[in-house]
Amino acid sequence: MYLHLAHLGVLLALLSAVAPLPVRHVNVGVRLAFTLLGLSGLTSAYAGGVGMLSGASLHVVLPIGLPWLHSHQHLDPLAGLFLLLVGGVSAVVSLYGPSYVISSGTDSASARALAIFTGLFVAGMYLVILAADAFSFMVAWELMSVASYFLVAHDHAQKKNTDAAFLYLLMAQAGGLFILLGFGVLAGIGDGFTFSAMQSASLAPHWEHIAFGLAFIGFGMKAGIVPLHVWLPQAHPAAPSHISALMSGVMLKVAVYGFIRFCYDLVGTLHWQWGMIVLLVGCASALLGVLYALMQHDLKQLLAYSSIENIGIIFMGLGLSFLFASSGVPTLAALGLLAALYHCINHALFKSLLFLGAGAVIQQSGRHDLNHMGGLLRLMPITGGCFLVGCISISALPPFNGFVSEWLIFQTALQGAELESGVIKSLVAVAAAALALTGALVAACFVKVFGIAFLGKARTEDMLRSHEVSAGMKWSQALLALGCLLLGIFPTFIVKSMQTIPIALLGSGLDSMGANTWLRLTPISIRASSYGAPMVLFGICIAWLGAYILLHPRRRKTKVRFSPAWDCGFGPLGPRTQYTDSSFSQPIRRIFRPVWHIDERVEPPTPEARGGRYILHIGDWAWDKLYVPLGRVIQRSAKIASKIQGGNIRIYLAYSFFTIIVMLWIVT
Amino acid sequence: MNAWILALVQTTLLLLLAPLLSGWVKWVKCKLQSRRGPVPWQPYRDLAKLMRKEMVLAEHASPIFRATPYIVLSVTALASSVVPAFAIGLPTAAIADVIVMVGFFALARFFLSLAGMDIGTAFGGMGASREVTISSLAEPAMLLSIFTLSMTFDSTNLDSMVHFTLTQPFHIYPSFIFSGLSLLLIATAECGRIPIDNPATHLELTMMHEALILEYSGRHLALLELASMLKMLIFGVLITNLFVPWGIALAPGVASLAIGTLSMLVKLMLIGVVLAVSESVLAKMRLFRAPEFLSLAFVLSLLGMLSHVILEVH
Amino acid sequence: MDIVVFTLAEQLILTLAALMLFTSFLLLAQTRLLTLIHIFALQGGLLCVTTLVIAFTYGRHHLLISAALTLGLKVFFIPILLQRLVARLDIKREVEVVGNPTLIMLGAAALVLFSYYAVLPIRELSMLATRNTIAISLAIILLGMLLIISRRKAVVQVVGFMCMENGLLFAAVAATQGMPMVVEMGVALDVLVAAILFGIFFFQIRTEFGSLDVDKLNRLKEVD
Amino acid sequence: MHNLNFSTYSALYLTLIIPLVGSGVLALCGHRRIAGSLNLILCSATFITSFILAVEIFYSGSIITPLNFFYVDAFNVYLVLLNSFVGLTTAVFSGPYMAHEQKIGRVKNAGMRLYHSMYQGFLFTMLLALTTNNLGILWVAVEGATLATVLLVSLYRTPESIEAGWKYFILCGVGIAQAMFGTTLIYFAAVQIIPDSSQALMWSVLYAHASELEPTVLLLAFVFLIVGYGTKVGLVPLHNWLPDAHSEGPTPMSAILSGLLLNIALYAVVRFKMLIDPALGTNIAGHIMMGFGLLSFMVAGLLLHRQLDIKRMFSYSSIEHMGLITFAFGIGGPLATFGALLHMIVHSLTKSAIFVTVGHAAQLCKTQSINQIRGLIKIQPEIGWSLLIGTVAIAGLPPFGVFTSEFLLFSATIKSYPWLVITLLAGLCIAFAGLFKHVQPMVFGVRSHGVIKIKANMWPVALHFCIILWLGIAVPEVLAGWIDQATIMISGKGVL
Repeated sequence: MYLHLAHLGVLLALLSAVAPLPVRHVNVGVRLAFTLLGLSGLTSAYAGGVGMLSGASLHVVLPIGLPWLHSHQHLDPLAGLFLLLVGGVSAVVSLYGPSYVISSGTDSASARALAIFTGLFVAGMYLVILAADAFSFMVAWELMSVASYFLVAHDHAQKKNTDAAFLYLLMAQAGGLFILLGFGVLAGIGDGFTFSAMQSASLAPHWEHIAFGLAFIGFGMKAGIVPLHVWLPQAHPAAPSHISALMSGVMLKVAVYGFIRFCYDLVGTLHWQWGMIVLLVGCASALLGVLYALMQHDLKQLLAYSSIENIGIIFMGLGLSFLFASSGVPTLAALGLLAALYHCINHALFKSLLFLGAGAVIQQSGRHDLNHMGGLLRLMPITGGCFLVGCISISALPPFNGFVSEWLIFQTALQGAELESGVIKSLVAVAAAALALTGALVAACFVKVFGIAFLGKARTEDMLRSHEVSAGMKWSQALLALGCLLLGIFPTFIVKSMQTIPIALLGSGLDSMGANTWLRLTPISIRASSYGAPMVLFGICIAWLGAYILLHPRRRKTKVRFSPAWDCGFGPLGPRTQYTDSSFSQPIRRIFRPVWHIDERVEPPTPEARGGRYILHIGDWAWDKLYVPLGRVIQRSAKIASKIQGGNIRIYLAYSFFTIIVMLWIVT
Repeated sequence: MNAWILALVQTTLLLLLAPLLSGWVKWVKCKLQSRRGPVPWQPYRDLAKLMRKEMVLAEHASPIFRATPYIVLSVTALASSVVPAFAIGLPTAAIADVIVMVGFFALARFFLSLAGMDIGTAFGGMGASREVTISSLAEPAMLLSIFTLSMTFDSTNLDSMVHFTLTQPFHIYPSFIFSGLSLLLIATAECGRIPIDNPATHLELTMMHEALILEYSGRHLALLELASMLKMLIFGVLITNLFVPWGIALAPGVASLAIGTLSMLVKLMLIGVVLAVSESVLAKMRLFRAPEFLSLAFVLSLLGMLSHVILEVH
Repeated sequence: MDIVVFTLAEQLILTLAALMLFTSFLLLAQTRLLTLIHIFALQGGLLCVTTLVIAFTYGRHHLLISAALTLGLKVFFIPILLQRLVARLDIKREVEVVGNPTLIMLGAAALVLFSYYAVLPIRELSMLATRNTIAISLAIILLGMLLIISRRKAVVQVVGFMCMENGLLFAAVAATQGMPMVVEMGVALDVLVAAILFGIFFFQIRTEFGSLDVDKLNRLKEVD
Repeated sequence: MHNLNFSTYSALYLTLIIPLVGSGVLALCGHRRIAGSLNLILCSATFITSFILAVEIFYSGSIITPLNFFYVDAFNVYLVLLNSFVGLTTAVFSGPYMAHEQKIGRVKNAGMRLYHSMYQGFLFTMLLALTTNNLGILWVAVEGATLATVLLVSLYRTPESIEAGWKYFILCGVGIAQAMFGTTLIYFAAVQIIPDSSQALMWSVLYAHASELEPTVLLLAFVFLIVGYGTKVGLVPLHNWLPDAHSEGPTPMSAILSGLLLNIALYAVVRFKMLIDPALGTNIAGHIMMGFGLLSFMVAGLLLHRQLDIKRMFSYSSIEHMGLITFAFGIGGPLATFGALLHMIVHSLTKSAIFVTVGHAAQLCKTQSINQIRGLIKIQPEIGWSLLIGTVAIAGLPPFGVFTSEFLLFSATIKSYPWLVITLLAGLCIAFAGLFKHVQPMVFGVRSHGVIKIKANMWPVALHFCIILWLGIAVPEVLAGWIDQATIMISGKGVL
């Protein structure tokens, strides 16, 4: 029943793409499109939630698609969870969208195009999750890519955006072809393109490794793991903010969904080598993602790099789950999978919250660069508050949701002792240490972002004219912030309701979950480890209240005096004496120097810049060492190939002449 | 129900004991340097004085600046309720395991750094930047040492860790020695003691923790001072009870509690002496030599883990 | 190997084939345009005679029509058209220096050998005495291509193209006693239209490029 | 010529006679204003008759006229329908386009007359090539198509167009001559076993006796045929004339050249492959085609990167797609053949739509060079968006039909030659990068100043895109059944 509900959601999303066309007045059209999008989000979220909780797997065959391969659709717990995630976030974004699009003053034609492609983009994501055969999966996958390409190239006035869009679509296409090959390998042997045929096909081990390799590159390119991540930090900032919230928060998760579906469901047997590769690549993505995020001064680019980091964490959880599954400990494999899925939900929530907040800030102040921001908390209190909640959650600090998923991944890693080979055990331990380093660096990064953007004095006048955003934007951020808090406080409820997924995929859930009350999350056993999330919040409130009441008598007696901040007697401190973005990250830049491609120089003083200029550019090694040479190779081979078109007719005739001679010689 | 009361008593007792420990360390350090240092209970007087003094705030301090002292103290108090100081088996122990404790300290540090940057002066920014850098270098080493311990204890809950060493026969584990040393180095870094940061000085270029609470005054400063003292106490208790838990009360009887308290006081005094000696021997390092100090801690914990995997697992 | 005794007709066909091959060689060596056109006309004539001989010996009466067509087109119409064009564009005097004559001759000989080698498997099949003529016709086609490739003048390229058509017709006639009538007519029609188009192109190239040198036609290229 | 019983095969004969007569009529009144609409009427008439013919074939299977002069079966009837449909939509675009060219003086009256008569003549030769049963006539028709378009390529009398015309004429002439020699060899082999020499070149007769023909002669013949007709298909290294011819002629001509003529030449090659496969037993012919196909696919993909002229770029994209289709026919399995046939349809539809849009864009910005065309979406949104959607479609991105056929081709290649898939993957990515690198700055970006909107009728392009989108999402049952009949004929067994 609710599979049809999910299809209704898809239909509504497609309707929201088509609806604004006939409407003459732009604002009405945009509002109509976003309300339809919101409705589609709610229906799909509901259908996904019920699908996940029920634990059953529904299947239906639609008459569209190839004549002999009609498009199969399914809804099982895994698909249900991701449908819930996509639907929920798109519903919240549709609350944020209208006021953002209208007040950012886009002209009618591009506003209509924006609404069309947003609808197609969301519909594409739903269809990817619902698809149950290779063909409809690929059609939906690339519909999602193409629609988001148009969104990234939305304001195509600047060349930077169109270049980003081009790189994005090129890598999405390459990734899509890898995935197609992965499905081809599975279908080739199982000679059936439906997922059920692929599941039943038993592949030879080396074919399984090839299929895994192809799928890992394909889905990894779309998820943005390290060597294949270069498109992400350019594409997400180029798109309008509510779209980059959707792309970063949800589209990357659809790629993770595809990877989980491919490895757990379609291939079936998991090898420990896969676990090691995924774990190590996850570690690399997490570490490099956060280190690069620390060095960015463009707010949205920073958030994009931090998406890479979170995807790395998710892949670490999956890697651990692979390791445990291959060494025959399904309960711990289930724990790893649950930790990764939990982090998917958390990242979807706090990353879209941060992007929406960034969108509000950029729209009001018109500035992308952190060095131009400052003191926004006073001018935009609610956005600031929600942004703070987002920063705390992403830095994995206790009362909020980021901490729970990171804690679960630590618990999975700590159970590494169950693995038999010592080498893997020590590597898992080092990976856990890397995760801790990443967590701390993320906290550093988001202290920097919040401290420079929202606290301190305003660094440019544009900040002073920004004021609080409209109701719709405020409510959507508040909803997401509340979601982050609730997911942080009631982890037991969430983990218990997600149990159906590992049961469906791995055959076993967490056995110790049912024992204790909702007060404590004890994934392995009561004795092993426990995290009483609600009691933590309750304890902090009690202690805060106690301290407050204890000091109350003092408060009445001594009044509070305001005076300028301590300036060592040099005189009034202007906003320029504050720590800027690059100075905040300077210690870490010095310590981890080889990670980046730094060119830092000071230009001698010139008439207009009397004090000289300090120029810092942070390059990405992957881009310089991998992609630029690749581009050069193609250009050179194109130059060689173009020699064939020399222009002289006699040479052309000579080609034809020698072809016939060679062919004759071959044949006889 | 009386277990909850016992937990509350333990927390308040630790709150009261914290200033005494830092006073004791300062007193021992002065004795070593043959100076007539202040009496050990001098911090109590300072806190009382601060409580009474008038509070001065910066002009455009945001609500975060005013809320941070309360948040930092409440989080540290919650952490202290979780640590098994005098007895194990308290209900509060189930709230958090070691990783959540690390999370509490990270939350406190997060807000403190934000408060530092809120004023918009260079000191706050510098303090925040250095604090966050040092802590991010310390965290992997701390976690790896906890990882090594949990491989043997097969749990990360402090109660079950302590219970394990008490019930098992005495056994010298090389991995414990390495991770113990590593935890000591990390504790000095986290609490901002001498080799990394000098708590006594307000010299602009060297202070880290002090730079963050530079703008605080009156009761806010009192709260923050109490919180940092409590944090040092928690680290002291954590290290002693993890490696030398004998004497801690297993069952909540009056006699065992008394022995537990007494043994806790003795152990704290001893670790105070160790800290004082190390502070007077070592000098404060330049900021960019701190990474070497912390990578030493990381190497120690790594050795601990490897020795556990290679030597101790059959 | 014993000399195979041929009937008179077969002897005639074989000698005509040899002569046609010789004319192709002459074309390759010739530098002056007018004589080139005359040799081409000679080759057309030889082809027409061969068709007539085959028509009479094997009683293929529809071949008579194609012989007439060849005579009309290849011997009279096209050579005269080319001569008038050469005269009007007054390029009579131009002498085109052929690349390296000895190299081209050696290449031509090698080509003949190669085409004989390529067509070898077919020889056993056909019982007809004239089965070797396929090798000769393939050689004439390849020599025609070699002529187009090695010379720079547009007129010479046209002659090379027409020489290839001669090779085709010779193959059709000698190897299989002529193709069905409709096909012959079609081929002849195409050759006629091609000749007319050549004339039109000559004027266009002349007016635009100033000379009929084919190497000047190299604006459309990617090598920049 | 006893009774050809005109009534039963009226659809077939009408389809051929209308364009023939049309070309004659238009030769007289081509320069007048009504020529464009007359051309349109003739094309729609041809389309109607070919539609009737298609329906006939669909129900009654293949038909052979008495004296088996014409032979129409499932394989060539859908190409006939495609031919006349694309001819119709291009005629809709050609009328106003050529009127505009005449108004700005690029083409004089004589040129207009030549253009319109040759337009119909070209359609006639292509339809003749498709429907004829006699392989000789097939050669004559393809040669006729070349001759018809040579003068059109050099219509504008610019040095480049004359050079393009000359190269097109010489290269295709030489190539076609080799094809003639191949046909002669086929005829030589056929005469050995088929007593009645007038039937020896009839394809249906040859197909019946295919297994008895002499393999060595056939293989030699196939070599000449693949090189001959390969020149017309534009397979690398014989492709040099294609980019020049397609970019210099008037745009409706390049649309038809790129869309249809390449298909016809490939249709001829496949006809001969159907004769040779049973005789040879092994798949040598397939391997040769796969070799040529892959070479053209890779080289054309690389050449896309260095283009400066928009029409040249899309002609290289035609070479690339033709290489892909040849590769698919080379593999020969049912899945690959079905994919190849579907790809022929979708490629013709997309490419002709793109060329129509490019024609409008070139008229709008008065230049064909990629660097001077900027901000099309801002200037005239319908041209800008259709060019972008066209490029997305031709690049093989899913919602459109090209992806469906590439998906089939991929799955077929994985089954038979798995390691070849890597080259396909690399080729697709390189071609994709090349195409988008040029089109994207043209479509996006700030509008170049001083460009005024032109009256552009984009309905044919929209119609083409709807069909491709429909084929991309759900291949209709009727068409699938149709192509499956053709697949059974070509590769032995069907897919459904």
